[in-house]
Amino acid sequence: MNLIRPYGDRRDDGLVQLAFTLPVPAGAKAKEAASQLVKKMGFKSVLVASMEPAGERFSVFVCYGRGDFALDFDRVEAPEVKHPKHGFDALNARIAERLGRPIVVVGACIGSDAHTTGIDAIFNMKGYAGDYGLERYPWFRAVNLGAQVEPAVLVAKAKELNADAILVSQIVTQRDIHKENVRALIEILKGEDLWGKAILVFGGPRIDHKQALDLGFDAGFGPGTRPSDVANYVYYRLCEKLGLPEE
Amino acid sequence: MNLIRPYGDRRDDGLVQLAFTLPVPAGAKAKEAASQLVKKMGFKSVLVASMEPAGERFSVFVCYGRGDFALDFDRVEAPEVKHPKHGFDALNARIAERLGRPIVVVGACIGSDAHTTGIDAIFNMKGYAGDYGLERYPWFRAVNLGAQVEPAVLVAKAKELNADAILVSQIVTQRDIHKENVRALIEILKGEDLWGKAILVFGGPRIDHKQALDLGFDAGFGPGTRPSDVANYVYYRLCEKLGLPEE
Amino acid sequence: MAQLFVDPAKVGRARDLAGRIADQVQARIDRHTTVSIERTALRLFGVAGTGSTGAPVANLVVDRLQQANVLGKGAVYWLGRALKDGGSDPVKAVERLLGQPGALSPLSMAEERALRDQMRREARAAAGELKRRVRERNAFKAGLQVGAFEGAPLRYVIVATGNIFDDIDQARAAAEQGADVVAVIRSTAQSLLDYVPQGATTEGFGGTFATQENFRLMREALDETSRRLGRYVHLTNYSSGLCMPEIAYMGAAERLDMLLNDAMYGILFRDINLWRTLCDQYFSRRICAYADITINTGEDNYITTADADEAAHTVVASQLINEAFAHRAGMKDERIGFGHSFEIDPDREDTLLRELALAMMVRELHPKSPVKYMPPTKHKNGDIFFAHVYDAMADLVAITTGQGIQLLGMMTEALHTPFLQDRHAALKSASYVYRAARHLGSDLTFKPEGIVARRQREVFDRALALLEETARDGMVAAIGRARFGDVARTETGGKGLSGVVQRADDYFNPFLEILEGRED
Amino acid sequence: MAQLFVDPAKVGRARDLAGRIADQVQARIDRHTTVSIERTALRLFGVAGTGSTGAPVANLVVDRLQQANVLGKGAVYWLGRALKDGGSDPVKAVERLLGQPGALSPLSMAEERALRDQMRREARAAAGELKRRVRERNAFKAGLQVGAFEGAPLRYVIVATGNIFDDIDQARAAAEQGADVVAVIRSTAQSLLDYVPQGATTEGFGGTFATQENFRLMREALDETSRRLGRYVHLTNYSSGLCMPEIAYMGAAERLDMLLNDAMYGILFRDINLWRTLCDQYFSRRICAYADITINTGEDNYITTADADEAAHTVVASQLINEAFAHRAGMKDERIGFGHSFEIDPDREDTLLRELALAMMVRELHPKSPVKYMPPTKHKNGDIFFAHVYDAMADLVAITTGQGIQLLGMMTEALHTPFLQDRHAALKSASYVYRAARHLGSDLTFKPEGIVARRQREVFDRALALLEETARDGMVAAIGRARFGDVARTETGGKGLSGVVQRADDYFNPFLEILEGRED
Ligand code: B12
Ligand code: B12
Ligand SMILES: Cc1ncc(COP(=O)(O)O)c(C=O)c1O
Ligand SMILES: Cc1ncc(COP(=O)(O)O)c(C=O)c1O
Repeated sequence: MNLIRPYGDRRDDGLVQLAFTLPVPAGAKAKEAASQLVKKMGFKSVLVASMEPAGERFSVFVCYGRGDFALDFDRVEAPEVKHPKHGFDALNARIAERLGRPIVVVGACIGSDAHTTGIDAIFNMKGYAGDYGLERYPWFRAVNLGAQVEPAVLVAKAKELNADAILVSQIVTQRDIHKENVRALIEILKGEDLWGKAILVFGGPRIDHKQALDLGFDAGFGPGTRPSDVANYVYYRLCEKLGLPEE
Repeated sequence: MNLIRPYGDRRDDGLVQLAFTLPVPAGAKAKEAASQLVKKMGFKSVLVASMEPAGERFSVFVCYGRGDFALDFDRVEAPEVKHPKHGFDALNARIAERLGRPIVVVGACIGSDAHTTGIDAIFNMKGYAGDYGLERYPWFRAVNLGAQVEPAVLVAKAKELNADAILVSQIVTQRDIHKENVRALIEILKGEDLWGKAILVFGGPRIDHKQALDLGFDAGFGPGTRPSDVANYVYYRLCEKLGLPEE
Repeated sequence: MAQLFVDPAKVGRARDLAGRIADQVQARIDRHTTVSIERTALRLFGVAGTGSTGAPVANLVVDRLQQANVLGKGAVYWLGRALKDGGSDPVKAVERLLGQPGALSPLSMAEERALRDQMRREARAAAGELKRRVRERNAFKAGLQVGAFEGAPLRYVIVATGNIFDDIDQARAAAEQGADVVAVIRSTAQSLLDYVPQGATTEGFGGTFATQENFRLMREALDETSRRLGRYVHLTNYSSGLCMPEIAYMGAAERLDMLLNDAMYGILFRDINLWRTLCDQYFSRRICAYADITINTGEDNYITTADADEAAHTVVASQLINEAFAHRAGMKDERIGFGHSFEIDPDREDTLLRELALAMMVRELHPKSPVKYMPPTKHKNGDIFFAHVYDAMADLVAITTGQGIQLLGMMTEALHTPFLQDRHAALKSASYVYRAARHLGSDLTFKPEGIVARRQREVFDRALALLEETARDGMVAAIGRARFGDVARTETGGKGLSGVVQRADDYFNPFLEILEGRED
Repeated sequence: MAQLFVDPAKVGRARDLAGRIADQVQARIDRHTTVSIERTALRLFGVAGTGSTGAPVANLVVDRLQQANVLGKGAVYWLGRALKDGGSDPVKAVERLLGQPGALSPLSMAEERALRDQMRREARAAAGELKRRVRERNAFKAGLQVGAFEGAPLRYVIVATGNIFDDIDQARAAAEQGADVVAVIRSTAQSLLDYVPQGATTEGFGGTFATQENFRLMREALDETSRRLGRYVHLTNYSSGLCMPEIAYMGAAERLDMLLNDAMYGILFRDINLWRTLCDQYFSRRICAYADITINTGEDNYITTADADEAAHTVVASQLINEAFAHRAGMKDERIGFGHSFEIDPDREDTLLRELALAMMVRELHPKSPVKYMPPTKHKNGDIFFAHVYDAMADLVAITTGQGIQLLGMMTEALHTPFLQDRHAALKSASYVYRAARHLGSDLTFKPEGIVARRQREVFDRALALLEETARDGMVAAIGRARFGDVARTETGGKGLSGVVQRADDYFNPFLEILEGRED
């Protein structure tokens, strides 16, 4: 049992900073409303630190409150992608030796999302943060369809290449459009042979492993992912799927 | 009925920004813990926007969450100090005419709190924000005891001068020391004739009217108070206490 | 103010090269039209609304003409011929016309002349009406304060809720807090639609659809707000994409003050066909010139994909090319807002100096133009407190170097389109920094052999080399080699190529004549 | 780097005047001692711990000697006489001594000499031990990195939880995030206690009690952290108040690196008697000089009460006076950290220029000293986002003008003593700004007739006039007229006057002899 609480001034004081906007003009009543709202959120000793008029009909608040929200840290479970990590050459050598064929991956940023930099960071030769992209790996066959790709087009390409893994990027997340997009993808996949066979990988700055699992993917990768993280993951997951014995 | 909710991107979306520290090192588990905590606060669609290691044993989080916290703005009650406001000359003239004697006020910043600027802003000749202080008013007799004044000393002075009003400033509020200080003052006052007679005014940057009322004061004044706000308030409240008919 | 440490002879050379690059391309532009240009011409003639399928009438007409392979003569010509026979529904009229035997054969000389004269008269009337609205806007603006103070960059903020009515609420609030320019960001991927949606819209993603009605509603709200505040609040939107000319026209009609409008952006960042964009940018800029719309170029985007330090010279070179194109479209320097940005990686050293170097150079290379400065975006992450400070440094560079327009950075850039409170913080911070550093730029000088001066010269030399290469091999080749924004494109690739049509010898576009000053 | 636009002759004149002002006062300082000075001398002789009432033994002894009216001879003298007769409890021994008939009459010449020699030997041994610890600290520090990089201000942050163990947690975290100096703020009103509390403490308000044990615990933690990080983390505390000399001594003993120590702060801001503070500052600074402690003066405080623009010259004048006093206490320029601050009202115009003017002037008037720059505090309110940007501007001025130490501003300044996350944001932001503007100061020059230059000259002229007046009428008169910090004080007012004692002709204080270099 390891109870943790927010720590402001002193350990376990439960202090949290909040900021939000209310659609009312600044004034004593607005300030009181802000304070009541923060109390509704379960905070005590609420301080409305600032109330700024944001135009004539809105007010922006900064508040501090003391909340009695505790969590047993020992019982927090955060699924993590876990496997050994090899360098570029070592991984290639391993694939050559244990699989004897290149791993085929197809990737795209789907839907109307036009941000290519994320998926490019994983695929492009030059890579990201000093780490080579998948296209550079001799033992990967990496096909990047770019951005604004319809889910159906991605699936078709994956079928065509008999892909071992499908890599999906989503950057725009306003009103959960990314979830809609990947759900559409999963629906299409379900009707295909690839379903259950291809490894499904989801990535983007507002994605994490847990969320990806919930959405039906095998893994999720968030901000700061390096291509080698993905390369290693796909290799290990593939070995697992193929029932290859642990090394 | 006028339900209001926090407004981030679209009206009533309930979006709130939070920031806090947890006493655990940064990592997937810490991030998950932050997310769970914010959910415990009643938020949905929680985004842990950033997790920064604050040294090796702490992490600082910025989160966004969507809360279904609504408030009927029409039913928010914020007690406000309400009375007409007169200019310097007009107010003096009024006191001369209706009371026929100067109003006596005594003020201090009590306890170990050494911040004088707040109480000085209200009392000093030169005043604050272009507004003259009480010492300048010919029809006020204003005595400022300064800072670090023991509650008993303030009460003694008020008795000596038969003060109409006692003005208390508190700037240091760490662990509610200000509340302890004013409660001590009120306790002492209760045994005195002044109790119920003298107007009790509380001021400071983290004070508001409501809080002052709760603590047993007649009024509370927060950040940005001008001396003339106080002068007018004391005048009107005194008339009320003396049973003078409304003008 | 801003200092330029580059040899003026080199600047002269670079401008010549840029001119040459543009000329090579302009000849081809002048021989083509596009579906969007033709739709725009029709819109001037009042061809508005949508058909039964929801598609805009202008699209229905132009598509029909293209099917019939006669668009090269100009849609207005056919419209004239179709309506001559009576009727007022352009789609039906064109349909009927094309259905007639011999429909495509020319009229008699006299009839041809009469038809064209008639259409020219109508075009003049409509363009005159457009001009009148623009003059009205200019007069309105002349009576109001502009910007925080003389010399302060215009504070430019974005609204992007997807819902025009939320946008209006937020734009008003922003204006009340000091915003000088409101940009309504377009819904994700609108630039790839080959038509302009219709009416007031409430469902965009990452932005709100650019429609004429949305423009009108927002401008109306801002007019009211400007009047109330005594300070003019500008409105801007995006014309890049497959409908550059049409959106420029709608912007002109609804008195927009600015438009994002770049000669290459669509090619590089939206994979729109190269010739399609080049033709469209020309016509759309002619409209901007006519309607006193300030254009904003998009060189800032180059350094959101490429490394900002590495690719700084591409920004400088591209701006000179963009300028050359704008001049060829009749734009005055005063209306060309060159885009650049503070995208430098904050983990590096002396980034403020390197930024000052570039910002001063861009400023001084285009002394009459309202340079538009963009904030850091790429290197931001979810740490909103840090991002806010990072933005403040951009504010400082903007005021110190005298940028004309500053898009204010948002501390939540890496998270979501701006919330009301994000804009509030940005405006408050920028206003403070402008005030605090108001005369900083004129109080200091940089050492001629210092880091700033050397960085400027280094970047300019590389820009010059890029221009030499591009002038030698042509713009198409340079784009093919990913010289700009790290993206390679071909002449025949990209969306919308089929919408590029060779002009017939007797191509008729009275609107273009007016815009090109050829009407008499 | 920093530029000074003031006529050097005026600077020379100002220094002369400051020297004269200090000299007028120093004569009187040299004729007095105080209860705190005497307690300090006793502490060097190992008089530690508390008596049964909880009062420190040093206080009990000194109070008893004062009651007996013999303190003017020096507490160490009486301690020597009391302990000569055997026994080890100083309180009991002094009590017994004073109880003896004829106790106050002098010893024989030989006995006197022997006693003094003996006490001098012990003092030398104890002072030598002190020195050894200081040398050890210096050697430890020499092996580590200091500061972010050569030329970067030391990043100074505050911990103030009231609980030394929370303080240690937070100080460690701060150091791990880049803090170079940790200041443990004292509990509200400790400066008004005429004794130093004892032991590890966990209940302060607005700060943590300064006790020798707290010093030790914190320094131990920071030693460990420094070693781990390979970067030296300095520790500082406050010596101002009624116990200036004692706290300086404890700081020396526990190897503190810096101490807030100002010749006038206690007088002006804590209403401590003028002579009490002047005497105490002298002795405490002698200790700082001996123990290589950098002092920080408190001129920043002047502009938290007075208007920063209006009162800027009082900062400059007071720094010169503080310098003169420090020199008279044997301090080297390298150990005088002059305090000043970025307190200018952000609502005004060109505040960044006005700040640059002052920061450069303070920097250049004391070229060898590690100027300590304080952040905005007074004009902050609860808008933490704005406050964060406001602080970033102070960071920028600090790096650009080469300040030696920078107390980092907290975005929650107007709300509470710093939270862990507040320090995190401040350190991240300052580190970024230092990096971004690392060579900005050396890349630019201000125009000699610009706003910055003119502001400098104007402030200096006013400072000079104030020094002229103060030298003419004396420091006591100037303070009586509220010339510094807007606060008036009299010679006989304030707390602790009764603790000022005239030295007897045969006043004996071997520690002072060592500190003044008179021991042989
Ligand atoms: C650069 C950029 C652009 C460029 C894109 C250029 C390009 N070719 O990609 C331009 C200027 C064109 C652009 C346009 C738009 N953008 Co944009 N853009 C950004 C910006 C500034 C940086 C994104 C970036 O390049 N990051 C660098 C890459 C390397 O990081 P990354 O994407 O996180 O990828 C890493 C990981 O997430 C992971 N990863 C990502 N994908 C994948 C996939 C797999 C399989 C794996 C394993 C890992 C992985 O690995 C990568 C490397 O570590 C962000 C703001 C920000 N600071 O994040 C806004 C941002 C993403 N854009 C945004 C918006 C709204 C738009 C527009 C829709 C605005 C508009 N209406 O015009 C347009 C239209 C684009 C469209 N149709 O989708 C919003 C999205 C808001 C939201 N939450 O929905 C953001 C957050 C800005 C904002 N605050 O409004 N944008
Ligand atoms: C200036 C200042 C000082 C100066 C004080 C000089 C002086 N003579 O007053 C100095 C440097 C000496 C100082 C010292 C300390 N300070 Co101080 N100080 C401040 C600072 C920067 C500004 C306060 C100020 O002058 N405001 C201007 C005045 C005019 O505003 P005001 O007080 O709000 O008053 C207005 C209203 O509130 C109202 N009002 C106030 N009183 C009254 C009374 C009545 C009757 C009425 C009607 C109205 C009214 O009217 C006024 C005019 O509008 C604040 C931070 C901040 N920005 O607020 C910290 C702050 C108040 N200080 C703080 C602390 C902790 C201290 C110390 C205890 C630190 C230490 N351990 O050394 C010391 C010790 C002081 C002590 N023993 O109490 C904390 C308090 C934290 C808390 N919430 O408890 C603050 C918030 C800083 C911080 N974040 O840590 N401080
Ligand atoms: C010149 C230009 N046009 C258009 C856009 C955005 O347009 P779209 O709607 O195509 O994303 C940008 C984006 O920054 C731009 O710089
Ligand atoms: C020189 C100096 N000494 C001491 C202090 C604080 O000491 P105290 O504990 O007296 O509040 C300050 C406060 O800023 C100071 O500047």
